[in-house]
Amino acid sequence: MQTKKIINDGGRAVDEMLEGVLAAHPRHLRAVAGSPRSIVAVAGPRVGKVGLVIGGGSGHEPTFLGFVGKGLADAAAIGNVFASPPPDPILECAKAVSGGAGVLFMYGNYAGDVMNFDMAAEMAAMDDIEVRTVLTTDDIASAPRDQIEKRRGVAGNFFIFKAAGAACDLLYPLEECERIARKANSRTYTMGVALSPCSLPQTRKPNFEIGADEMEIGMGIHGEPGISRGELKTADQITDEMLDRILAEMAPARGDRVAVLVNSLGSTPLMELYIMNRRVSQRLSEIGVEVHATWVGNYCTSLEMAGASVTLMHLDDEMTTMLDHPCDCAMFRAG
Amino acid sequence: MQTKKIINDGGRAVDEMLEGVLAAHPRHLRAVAGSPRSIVAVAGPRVGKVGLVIGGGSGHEPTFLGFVGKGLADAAAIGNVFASPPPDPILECAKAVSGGAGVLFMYGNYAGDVMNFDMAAEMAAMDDIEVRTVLTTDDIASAPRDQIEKRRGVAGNFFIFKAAGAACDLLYPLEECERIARKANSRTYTMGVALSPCSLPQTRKPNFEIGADEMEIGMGIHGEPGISRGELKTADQITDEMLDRILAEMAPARGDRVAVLVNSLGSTPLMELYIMNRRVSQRLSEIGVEVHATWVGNYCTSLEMAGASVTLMHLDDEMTTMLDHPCDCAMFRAG
Amino acid sequence: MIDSARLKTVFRTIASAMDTHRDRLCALDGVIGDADHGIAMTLGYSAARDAVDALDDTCDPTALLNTAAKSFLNAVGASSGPLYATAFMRAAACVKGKPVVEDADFVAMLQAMAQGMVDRGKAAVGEKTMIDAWLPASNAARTSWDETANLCESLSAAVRAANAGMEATASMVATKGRSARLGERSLGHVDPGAASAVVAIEAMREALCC
Amino acid sequence: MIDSARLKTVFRTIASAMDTHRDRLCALDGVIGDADHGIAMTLGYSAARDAVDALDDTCDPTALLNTAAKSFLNAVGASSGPLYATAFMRAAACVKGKPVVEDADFVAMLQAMAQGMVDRGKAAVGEKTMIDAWLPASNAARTSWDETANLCESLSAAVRAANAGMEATASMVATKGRSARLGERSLGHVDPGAASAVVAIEAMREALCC
Ligand SMILES: Nc1ncnc2c1ncn2[C@@H]1O[C@H](COP(=O)(O)OP(=O)(O)O)[C@@H](O)[C@H]1O
Ligand SMILES: Nc1ncnc2c1ncn2[C@@H]1O[C@H](COP(=O)(O)OP(=O)(O)O)[C@@H](O)[C@H]1O
Ligand SMILES: [Mg+2]
Ligand SMILES: [Mg+2]
Ligand SMILES: [Mg+2]
Ligand SMILES: [Mg+2]
Repeated sequence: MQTKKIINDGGRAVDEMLEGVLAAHPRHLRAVAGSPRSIVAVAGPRVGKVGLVIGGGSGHEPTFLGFVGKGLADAAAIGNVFASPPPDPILECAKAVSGGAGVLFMYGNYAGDVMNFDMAAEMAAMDDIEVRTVLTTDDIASAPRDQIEKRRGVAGNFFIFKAAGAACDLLYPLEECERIARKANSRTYTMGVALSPCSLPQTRKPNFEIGADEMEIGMGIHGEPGISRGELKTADQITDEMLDRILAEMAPARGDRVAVLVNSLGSTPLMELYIMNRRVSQRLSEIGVEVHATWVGNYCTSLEMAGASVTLMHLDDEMTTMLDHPCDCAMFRAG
Repeated sequence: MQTKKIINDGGRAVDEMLEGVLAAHPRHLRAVAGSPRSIVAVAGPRVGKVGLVIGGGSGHEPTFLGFVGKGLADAAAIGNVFASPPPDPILECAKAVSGGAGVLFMYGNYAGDVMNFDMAAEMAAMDDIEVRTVLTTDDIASAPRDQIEKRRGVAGNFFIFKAAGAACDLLYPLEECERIARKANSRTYTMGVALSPCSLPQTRKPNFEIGADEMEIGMGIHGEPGISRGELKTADQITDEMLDRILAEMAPARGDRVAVLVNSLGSTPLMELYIMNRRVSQRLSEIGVEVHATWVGNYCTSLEMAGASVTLMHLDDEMTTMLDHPCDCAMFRAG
Repeated sequence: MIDSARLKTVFRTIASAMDTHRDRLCALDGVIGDADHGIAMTLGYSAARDAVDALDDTCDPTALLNTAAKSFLNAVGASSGPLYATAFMRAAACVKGKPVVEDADFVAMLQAMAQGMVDRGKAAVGEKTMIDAWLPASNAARTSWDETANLCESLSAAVRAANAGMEATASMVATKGRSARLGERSLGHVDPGAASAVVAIEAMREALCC
Repeated sequence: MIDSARLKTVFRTIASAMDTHRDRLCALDGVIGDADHGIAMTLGYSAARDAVDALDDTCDPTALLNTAAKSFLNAVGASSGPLYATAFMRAAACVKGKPVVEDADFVAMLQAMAQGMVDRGKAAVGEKTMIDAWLPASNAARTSWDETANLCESLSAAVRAANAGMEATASMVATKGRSARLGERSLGHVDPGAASAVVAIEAMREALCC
């Protein structure tokens, strides 16, 4: 039996989605002529500004394309569902947003993305576009601390892209943008939990099996298995388990400030996310950590997967400025 | 077997959600002292302004409380899941937002809400607060055209509240606010389709049964049965079926303008919504109707139900001004 | 004669009966409504029970019933909240000034309750609501009382009438409440509010006669 | 001797074999990855098939293989895209200037393909990737060719080695690709990329020898 989806043709789902996105957001987004998988901000790129190109597989909406706009990313290269885009649309993004000050590539740390973005970076270099790359690795469940370079990028992308996008918008030079992007990544910590699978539009089969009373801790945003599977716990227990790990790594001091993201993987509703946020806020206030800002909702999804993640960004003055910097994107606004 | 939810205690889910909401949005929302189910905009109410009180059952987030803020609703009274709030929290909202210019009650047309809001209106009158009531009835699937007063209010709430909220924010007198609210309601048309049930936190049982290849057309946002059940169709067929009915009622002329909302009932992801929006935009452009603005996402949900709705608001200059009016709410911004 | 202590027992018995039937009532509501009627009724009656239990036994029936009304309403909202709250307030008004509820008063209270629900919800018999159980039940209690002057006989008559009324809702097309939009599709299904009315009235008889 | 017409047949045969195995490859990827490997491989090979089919039969093998590389990559992205695209480009370079692919060239091409994948993905044998099938397969083809100078013998040897390599991945802990984060939990499961390598190499033999 196939899973239920409101689609036409699984193989055309990504392209039809993009048509629907462009129809909905003509004041924010356009496709590069001849390259429909290269989505550019109408108002983002400008001369002398570092161009920020993000991207990755589809199925994580509003990540990536929803974060394209003035003050955040200048372009997103769009892959098939859960598949890195090939080098061509990435290169077209780079060309479209290059304002002479260099281009920053940012994406989650996955083998496929690394290979495709690296190929695109080499091609861009041949076109005399200087490209720097910053991989996001915020998923603390995906590798131990001493192998941070192996970690995946997940919902924390949102904070990391936001910080880098602000730096680019402030016309910082490429080195500074890169530094801020790396710093943002190093201060961002995510843990997730999955309750039920999603299914790819082409196969319409659940992408993993999970017991009716089980949850998977640390599952990736493509349904990659996590660190352990166990009985479904209460919201407070789940949130505590996430926070225990996040806070152990972040090690905030009393009086430190953080930004909070409680993110749905797809079908977990706001009611559950806010119940989790209640616990996040209780725990942080217990240890004297101040919440500077909180975002709750669907920010980085896995199609219709059930589950949620908690991300904390450890702020300092610079990161606070970057997060507070205004942006106006198709699917997100700040400031 | 219980459905999977990230909650603590089903009976406390709404109150815990509200704690999490207030923790996340301290700059936008506060609860009335002593009345935790009465949520008020920090910046909305002011002297001489008609106070807009919306409300209804929980489980539809971001409707209702997410639309509380400067420029939209001044307060929301929060009921149990899928249950109207009782008169007390509604009355407390009315008192908190009354600035001497009267109070407008707006909510979906459900027997329970009508009884509770009417009782609250009577109590407010005893406190010398003039209350007017406008029910939303945008769900064209819920009763035939000649019984419009029987129709339910669903996702179109978003447009209708937005228009009324703008009128209130512009300091229009109560009669004008009421007129604009009624006009907005009369120009807003919604059709929905459900693919799978949700479950109440207290019972954690699916609230209806539906075949693995079926969809229900016209289902309400509380899982109330719709007008017919049939085989799951393609995105284009589903969208066409909705639009055929909506356009037949709205009867737009060539050159008319509309606002579009493609709304997820909960677990239907953005990819599917945008595929639907592609078809909406194609159909409208075929008949020469201009899309003034489009919103796509989770605006009026039924917990984790799968399904979607399409809403069109038939614009004129006045309605356009009201929709474009800026607002700054906990879970929504415009302008 | 029913004093406030016995009235508390009535609420306790109804609350526990609703608990027992919660999931069945939700399931009935799932078919033609929004699947929460069992929750509303258990919430409402347990709130009422807790609120009246907290009162002193010397408190008069009017105060007790008004307390029940207020606590039921505030716990529930929904449709059942205003309907039952209005019913309890009318029952309270009906025994105003009396230190205890006489058996005859209890029968009058039942009628006042049903009338309160009609006034609040504007439903008539035949619209597939709790009215289809409550109105015939309270009328049957009255008829039986006029013949027998026996409360338990009257309550038994009420239970029979409520059951018959509830069963009759299965062949009605809903025209009030959430299921009114279903039209013909509501046929064949019992109304959840009528079903919970039977539970409530049966529990009254149990509390007062068993 | 393999001219461009026969090379097209090779792509056609692989594409149809991938179609047959699509759901199995997705299921394998679902266990230790993201459940899309069958999709990537069918997309990639059908795009390559369509692109080379659209070329004239007089087009030289290098141009044909470069076309396959580009179309595979652009249809797929993911991990498989760059890996197979690099493999095809190396195969193309390997026969540069030749009007047709001699049997000996085909064996050399297999080795160039495997080396291209290693260069692109930086994986060594034992890291639970498609390399564990491709590298032993291409080496086995070389050894067999040196002994027999028979392409079909060589391809059979490649198929056997690919199968053995694929099976060996079940007892490896992944250290490259998406499943690398699984650690011990990847044990006991065959790598989907190694499984699709077997499908591809078997289809080559079928196209050229059956
Ligand atoms: N106007 C009305 N008059 C009398 N009873 C009504 C009316 N509307 C609804 N009801 C009753 O309320 C019941 C549903 O109650 P409940 O599920 O608690 O409320 P809601 O419909 O708000 O979810 C229906 O089964 C019906 O018996
Ligand atoms: N660095 C690498 N070198 C060689 N093969 C790799 C590498 N990374 C991944 N693979 C192969 O790719 C396969 C997965 O491909 P695919 O599912 O198409 O891509 P993705 O992981 O992007 O979803 C793995 O099973 C593995 O064989
Ligand atoms: Mg993939
Ligand atoms: Mg309800
Ligand atoms: Mg109900
Ligand atoms: Mg994969």
